[in-house]
Amino acid sequence: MIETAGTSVEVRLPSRLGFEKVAMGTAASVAALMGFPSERIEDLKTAVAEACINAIEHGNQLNEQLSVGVILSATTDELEVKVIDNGSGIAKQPPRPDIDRKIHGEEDARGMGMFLMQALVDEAEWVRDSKGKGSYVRLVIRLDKESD
Amino acid sequence: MIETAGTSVEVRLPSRLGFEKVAMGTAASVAALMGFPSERIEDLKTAVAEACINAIEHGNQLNEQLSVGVILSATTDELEVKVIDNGSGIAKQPPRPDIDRKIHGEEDARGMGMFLMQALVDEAEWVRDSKGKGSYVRLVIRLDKESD
Amino acid sequence: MQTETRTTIDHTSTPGDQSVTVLRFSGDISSNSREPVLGAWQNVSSGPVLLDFTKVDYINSSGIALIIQMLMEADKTGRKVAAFGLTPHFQKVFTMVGIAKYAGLYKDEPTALASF
Amino acid sequence: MQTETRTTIDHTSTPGDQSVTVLRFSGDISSNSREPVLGAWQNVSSGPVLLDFTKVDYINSSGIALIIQMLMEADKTGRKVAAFGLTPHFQKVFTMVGIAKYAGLYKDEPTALASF
Ligand SMILES: Nc1ncnc2c1ncn2[C@@H]1O[C@H](COP(=O)(O)OP(=O)(O)O)[C@@H](O)[C@H]1O
Ligand SMILES: Nc1ncnc2c1ncn2[C@@H]1O[C@H](COP(=O)(O)OP(=O)(O)O)[C@@H](O)[C@H]1O
Repeated sequence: MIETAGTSVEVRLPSRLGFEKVAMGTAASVAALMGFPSERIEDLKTAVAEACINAIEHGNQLNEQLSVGVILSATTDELEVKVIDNGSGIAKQPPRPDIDRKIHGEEDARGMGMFLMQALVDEAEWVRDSKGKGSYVRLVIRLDKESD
Repeated sequence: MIETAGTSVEVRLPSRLGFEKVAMGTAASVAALMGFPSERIEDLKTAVAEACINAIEHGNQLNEQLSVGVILSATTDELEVKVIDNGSGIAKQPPRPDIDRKIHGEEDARGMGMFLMQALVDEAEWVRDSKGKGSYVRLVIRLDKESD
Repeated sequence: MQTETRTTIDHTSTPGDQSVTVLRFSGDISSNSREPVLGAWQNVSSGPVLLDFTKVDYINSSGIALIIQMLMEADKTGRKVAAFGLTPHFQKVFTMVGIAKYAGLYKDEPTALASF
Repeated sequence: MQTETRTTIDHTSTPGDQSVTVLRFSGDISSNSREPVLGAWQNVSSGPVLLDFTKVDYINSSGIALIIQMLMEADKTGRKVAAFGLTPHFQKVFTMVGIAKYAGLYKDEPTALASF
């Protein structure tokens, strides 16, 4: 195993839909280096993709002058991924998606990204911009934990 | 196809052997977005890995205070990858590896990284540090070109 | 890697000889897939519908929302829908968001066809 | 993804019944692989040697240099070496650096064994 504890990798992506896949590829490589099993890497990839899509779409509002930052920090037992945008963040958590309401047209078919992030990783926390440093979501997966 | 022309992705890696794989993962994802065929993506991955290993080992001399920068820039028909370190770069190209001399112990078994980069991508250029901005190798693969 | 979505429409039948329309997706299922997903639904004949995800590399939450919109249409007209070819990861994701409640998720085409 | 190199030593024979040592590598072949590559060579009995790369995910130029050092040992003692299980990409890379001149590269184990 390659020693990864204490290291951090940074990625900067353009605010264009599709580039979330680049963050997925980078996150998957870091998680593989740390020895995460493939199911956990799939969970992380989907969570990172959803975080980047929200940063591109809602945070940076598809403004290509702005970029999305992804910082991957490894400790001995966990990988933290911060996905940073230039928006003002989210005021409150959306309600948990309800498939029956969606199917019956009582709620928007969309609105599952944040739910999936929370469901797929061990920690998901949204932090609103303070002092113009950007808003971010912080995702954590732990090496000892099994896939949900 | 996702429109990638004019975009650039940046990665910053710690100067630790093994992290070249993270650059491979990122480069593979960008090349896939651009529509490169899988054989060309394999060529690029190996070239990027060798460039990062040299930046980590020779350029930054495994000093973990320093990081390796990777800038991936897409145009409509090519992907340019610059791998940047804090060293002073290479003074001259090493000779082309000669397998017979290697097998007979007449030259070092190592010394194939730069040769492989040149052989695998469409352009490979080494630029020495000027004004403390870092030395870099610039690799280019073109969308219209077949694998060598 | 193919990023655009392609949908091909096939026809097959259940073991009990009921005719079934199969929508075979390939590429990504994302916000760009509105036409290949919802447009394809317009061309589906009557009877049960099978969704083939075998050749899909990437599905995100916007793509899942399109699948849900397709299931809304199916629900309105009382059509049965089943899916196969999802990776274990995406079977889990589809189950998490509740899709499994409106479309059976099966490991392969024969198993899915036998469910109708 | 397994990053450390593992080597297991197997014994088999050619179609003509000559005994062959097989070194089966798995994981990465990189600068960390000195012991699993050159150490394994010390434990090889006489006769031809087969290198199995089927389970190798990643090979870099430092790892290739270790393979070359192994081939130096083989050359000194007049041992025949063949390899199989390389992806088309790494077959190309091994050919570019000249390894194919000192070790036949084959698509699978039977073809490689038949070459001795
Ligand atoms: N990075 C962000 N910046 C600003 N608002 C956000 C961000 N991420 C999410 N949101 C808000 O939260 C809502 C719910 O997000 P999500 O659950 O991912 O579903 P969707 O993106 O499909 O609406 C979004 O519609 C948006 O209003
Ligand atoms: N980024 C770099 N900074 C400084 N020197 C370098 C760099 N890349 C390569 N070199 C020099 O060029 C030589 C040849 O590199 P290479 O062909 O990759 O083989 P190897 O790394 O196995 O020696 C190295 O030994 C080193 O002296």
